[in-house]
Amino acid sequence: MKKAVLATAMAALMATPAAAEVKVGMITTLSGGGAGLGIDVRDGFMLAIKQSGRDDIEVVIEDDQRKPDIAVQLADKMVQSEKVDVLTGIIWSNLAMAVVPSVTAQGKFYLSPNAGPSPLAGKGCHQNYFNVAWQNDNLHEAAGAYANTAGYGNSFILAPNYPAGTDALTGYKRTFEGNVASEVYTQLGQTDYAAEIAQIRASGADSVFFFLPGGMGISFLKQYADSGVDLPVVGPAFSFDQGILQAVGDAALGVVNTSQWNKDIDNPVNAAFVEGFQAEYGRLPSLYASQGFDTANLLISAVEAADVSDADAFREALRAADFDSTRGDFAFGPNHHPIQTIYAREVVKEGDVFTNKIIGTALENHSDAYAAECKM
Amino acid sequence: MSAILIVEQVLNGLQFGIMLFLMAAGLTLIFGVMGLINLAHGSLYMVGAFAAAWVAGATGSFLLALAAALAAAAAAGALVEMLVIRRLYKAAHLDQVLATFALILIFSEGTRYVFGSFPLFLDIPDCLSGPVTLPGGIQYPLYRLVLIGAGILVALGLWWLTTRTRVGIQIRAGENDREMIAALGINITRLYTLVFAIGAALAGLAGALVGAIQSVQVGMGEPVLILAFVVIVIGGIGSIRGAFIGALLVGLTDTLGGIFLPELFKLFMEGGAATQTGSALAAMAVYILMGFVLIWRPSGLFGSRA
Amino acid sequence: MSEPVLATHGLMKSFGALIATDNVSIDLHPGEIHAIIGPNGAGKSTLIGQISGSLASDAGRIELLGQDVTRLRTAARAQAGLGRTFQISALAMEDSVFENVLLGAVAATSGAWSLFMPVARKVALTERAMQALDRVGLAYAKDTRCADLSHGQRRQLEVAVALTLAPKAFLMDEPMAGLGAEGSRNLTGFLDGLRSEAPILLVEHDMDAVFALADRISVLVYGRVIATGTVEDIRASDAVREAYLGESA
Amino acid sequence: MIPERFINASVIAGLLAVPLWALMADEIFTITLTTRAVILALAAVGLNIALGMGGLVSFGHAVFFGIGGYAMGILAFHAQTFAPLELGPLTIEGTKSMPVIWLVATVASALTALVIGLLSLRTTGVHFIMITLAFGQLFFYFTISWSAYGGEDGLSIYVRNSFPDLNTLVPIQFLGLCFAALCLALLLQWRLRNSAFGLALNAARQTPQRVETVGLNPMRLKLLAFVISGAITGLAGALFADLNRFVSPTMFSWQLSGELIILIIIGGVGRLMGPVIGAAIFVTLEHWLGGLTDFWHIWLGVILLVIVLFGRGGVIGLLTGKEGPHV
Repeated sequence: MKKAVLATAMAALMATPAAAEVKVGMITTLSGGGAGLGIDVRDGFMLAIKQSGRDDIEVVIEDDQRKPDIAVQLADKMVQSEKVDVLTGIIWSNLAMAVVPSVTAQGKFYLSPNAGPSPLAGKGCHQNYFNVAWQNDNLHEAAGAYANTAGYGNSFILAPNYPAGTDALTGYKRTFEGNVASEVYTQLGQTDYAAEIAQIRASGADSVFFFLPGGMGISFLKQYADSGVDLPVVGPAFSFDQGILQAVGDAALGVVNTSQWNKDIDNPVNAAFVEGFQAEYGRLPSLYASQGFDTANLLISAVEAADVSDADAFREALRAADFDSTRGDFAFGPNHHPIQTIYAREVVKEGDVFTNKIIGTALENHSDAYAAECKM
Repeated sequence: MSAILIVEQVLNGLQFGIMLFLMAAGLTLIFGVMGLINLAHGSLYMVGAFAAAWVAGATGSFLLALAAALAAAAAAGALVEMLVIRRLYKAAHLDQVLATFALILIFSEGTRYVFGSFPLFLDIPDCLSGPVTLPGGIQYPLYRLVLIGAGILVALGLWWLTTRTRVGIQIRAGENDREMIAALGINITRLYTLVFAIGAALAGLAGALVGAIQSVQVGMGEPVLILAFVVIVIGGIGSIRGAFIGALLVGLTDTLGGIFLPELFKLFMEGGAATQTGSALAAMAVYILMGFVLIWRPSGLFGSRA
Repeated sequence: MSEPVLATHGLMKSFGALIATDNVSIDLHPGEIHAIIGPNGAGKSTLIGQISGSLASDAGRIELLGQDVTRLRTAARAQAGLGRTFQISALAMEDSVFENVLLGAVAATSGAWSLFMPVARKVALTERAMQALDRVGLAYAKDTRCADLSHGQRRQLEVAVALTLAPKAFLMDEPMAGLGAEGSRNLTGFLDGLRSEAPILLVEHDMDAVFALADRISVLVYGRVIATGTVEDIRASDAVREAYLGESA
Repeated sequence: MIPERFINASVIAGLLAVPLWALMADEIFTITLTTRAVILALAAVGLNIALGMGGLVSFGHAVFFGIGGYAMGILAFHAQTFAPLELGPLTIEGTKSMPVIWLVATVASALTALVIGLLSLRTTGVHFIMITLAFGQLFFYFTISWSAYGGEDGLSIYVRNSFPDLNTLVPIQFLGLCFAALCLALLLQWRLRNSAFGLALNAARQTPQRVETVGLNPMRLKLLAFVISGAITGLAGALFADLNRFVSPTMFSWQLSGELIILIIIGGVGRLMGPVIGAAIFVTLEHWLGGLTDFWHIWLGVILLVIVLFGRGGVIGLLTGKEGPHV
């Protein structure tokens, strides 16, 4: 009945399958709007488990439908019934805020493959919480840094009116040294940006920064491209990811976006990941898939180094982050969030497929603004 | 804030309103003639957008895509009417709400099953892309002007259909007296299917037209649906004229509210907080408008019955 | 003559260009049955609506027991002592006969209006309700669902609900409609006795019943009262004859 | 056909038996699921008073659910951050005490219901459905941008609130509390139905003009029903927030209003146990279907359609062979 998947690559070869030593509960979004992200994280994660050939990691996967109350309920189930050791998988910050504090308080480990809300990086940090992707502000800070190097001096910035949107604009302003022409909050789920584009046209800005995840970004880019406004646009990777880029089409070509990963990062792990992912699932991997993949590899490295029943040792093993990431070197900061390089990418067309190409480095070995507030 | 910007924003509001009208017209027609609340109307909008995106992807022709959207939405509408909706005409509003809510679930997840979880691509045809310069030096996207024009054409067509054609006379007769048109020997079952299909086709058309400048994705219909309900409640349920006026009101309120409320709050609040508060209030503006209209006229601006 | 229990003074109501009631002044005295007759479309239903309070009047005044009730809502007029029956039964169809009369008893009895008390256990209320059913001869059907009643039984129930209110004046909208000969005769007998309790303003099509019961008759044509008088006066009136012969031919 | 009384008794027995079994079998999660069903049932019992008894098809009952939730969220948030709530000159200390939170949730929801009811009850039929929906959207968008309490992210309460002499963190004890609340609400509804008020409200749903002509104001009856209804749903919201130790704007979403209606229709409109049966079935379906396929919404949709088209009167109507009240 449950979508339990047993990593069984080796199991078939053994006479008696060893009992799983580590049980992982993955709560992610697999149905409804936004399911694409959850599916990518799951597929990336499971690919790493499969490639490792281990049979001692059991993964229980459940669909949160992007509803916080369902996510909490699933977390209860994972802890109470499935008795998992480690939880992971959540895509959205609001779901993470609902689940993470309570599971870490119950002594479970949580590895975040995507969401990195600021409270969990700062005052609300926890020794059992590890973020493998980024703190939410990171990519926006990188966008601000890129805007500096690109010589922009006056930005029009916009984001939806919700916490992640506020964080995005704050993040951009934190690193951007120029002037902010105007700061606009749009409605969450808004699909028509004609009004905002008209404001951009009238603003006298020399560049546009936007954070509009999912369908909002698609709508914005298509309408922006058609509006005749030709100011350069910068944004975080979320609106330019492999999954949705095809739906934006030509409108995205040439747009610079910031990301800690791209498929052309040159290291053997990444090459193997990109190739393996395409072979396994028949599509190009996304940012989210890479994060799922790295999360699984971090877990595997810890399982190799320590027994999960020894929480302190296991935590140390996680903190060491002794694994090869698709991003190259990987290290955690004091608040268990990555210290990493964030790149500027440009949207290009390879044959019929829209994808990204790295054009430079936006921020080197970047941590986050909240680490100092974290007392572990 | 310059006059040009204001004119441009008014145009934006009109365009949004006219697209809402395409949705609201079908809803109000279906309610007026059959007395049915159709929550699944947003799903037909989605069906139109997906059909258009799929056909445009396969053939590269935007006109074919539009035709496909009309055909697919009308066919889906007719099919749903014959299988499900038909049994609901005499049912209580409560049953209608529930059954059409169920249809939303089936349509949304069914579409996801067929097309996957990622948005589809649909673009503006080349000949309509890019901005044009209007008198007064206003740069405005051509496609949006075309949308306004297309919407007005559809409104005129609907007006012609309901007042000047045989079918229209039957439809209006149906609104007034169901027994009467049955007595006149008109096949009421077929008339109802036809009306439902027309409403669905309008929704599908709106979905395809808007899909070209937005994201074609599962769940795209519900936000529009709720706004379309606001429109017909403001306009008076059953009245096409009311739907038109209501749609423009809602379109303008939503667009202009989003622009001017934050500016307004900046007069007496600090910048960031003002933008946030203003935007929050703008998001609620159309619902507040609806509340006021209903308090003033409980059956809407042009509504005859409660 | 005694003070009228119910009186209207110059009531007017128009719907657009159509004048439904035009300067209607009628009164109802203790102990009498005052019948309103008139051809279809004469404005009888409008008049009932105006008196009961479901329709607002454009002009004119309504008095009940000397109190001006023109601006009161339906519920307030009922509390002031007006007991109305409907032409098309307005009963709670899903409920039993008993529950329908109980509603009247509950509404009429101040003090019984408590939220949480199980109403079926209040003896005073149930007795009052049963008495009303007894009087119209419907006690045998007290547990029948209203929707299962015959047309005649529904008319009886309408009257029973009005009885529970112990009103000061009855306002009855075609109580005989569709009753059949025997039903009509029974109800006629019953109303005959009821007038001593409270006077009845009776709108009725059944001329036999009207002529048998009415102390006075007013004839309404095109919204105007063209004649008021005793049965004999009305029979003899040329105006009435003219209005009716044209209509009933 | 089965008498309704027997069904009611079986439902209560079932609600007691499932967690007892779960306790024996150490299936703690089943207790959590049962708690979820019990709380949803409580919310729907509230709605059932407006919808089943008063005929008020409210498509915005999530408003009260959400207000209950935020009453809990805000009070507990201020208690957990030790920062009192400043309301102009008024300073309110946060609290982690369930009885206080419940009281605030109930009163706040009742007051909101009073205001919404006064405005909405001017309309009937579709307009009523739509204006209640609009109120729901109003609150939804408001909380999304209400950054003081987390906006769209919502508020996490790290430890469940407390109840005198109980350890609410133990799933079975918290379930006991919710179960008691549900039983009280059911008792209240049962008393209401047999009271003078219930009799008049029931008549007002079917024939308002009759109620008027016996001297009662149907609008006032419906308003009172709406307020009681909102208060109960608000209490359920506070419990739901405590179950999840989390509140967010999704508690105000129109889908949630729709789900509450669904619960009632599955079980049987206007029936005492309708919402309870509906919630039990809904939560079971959600879990069982959700486990079978990612596309379980399709099947949920089909099941709902079948219930509407062929199963008038819901499960109770089917079992008793009697149609329930018409709304």
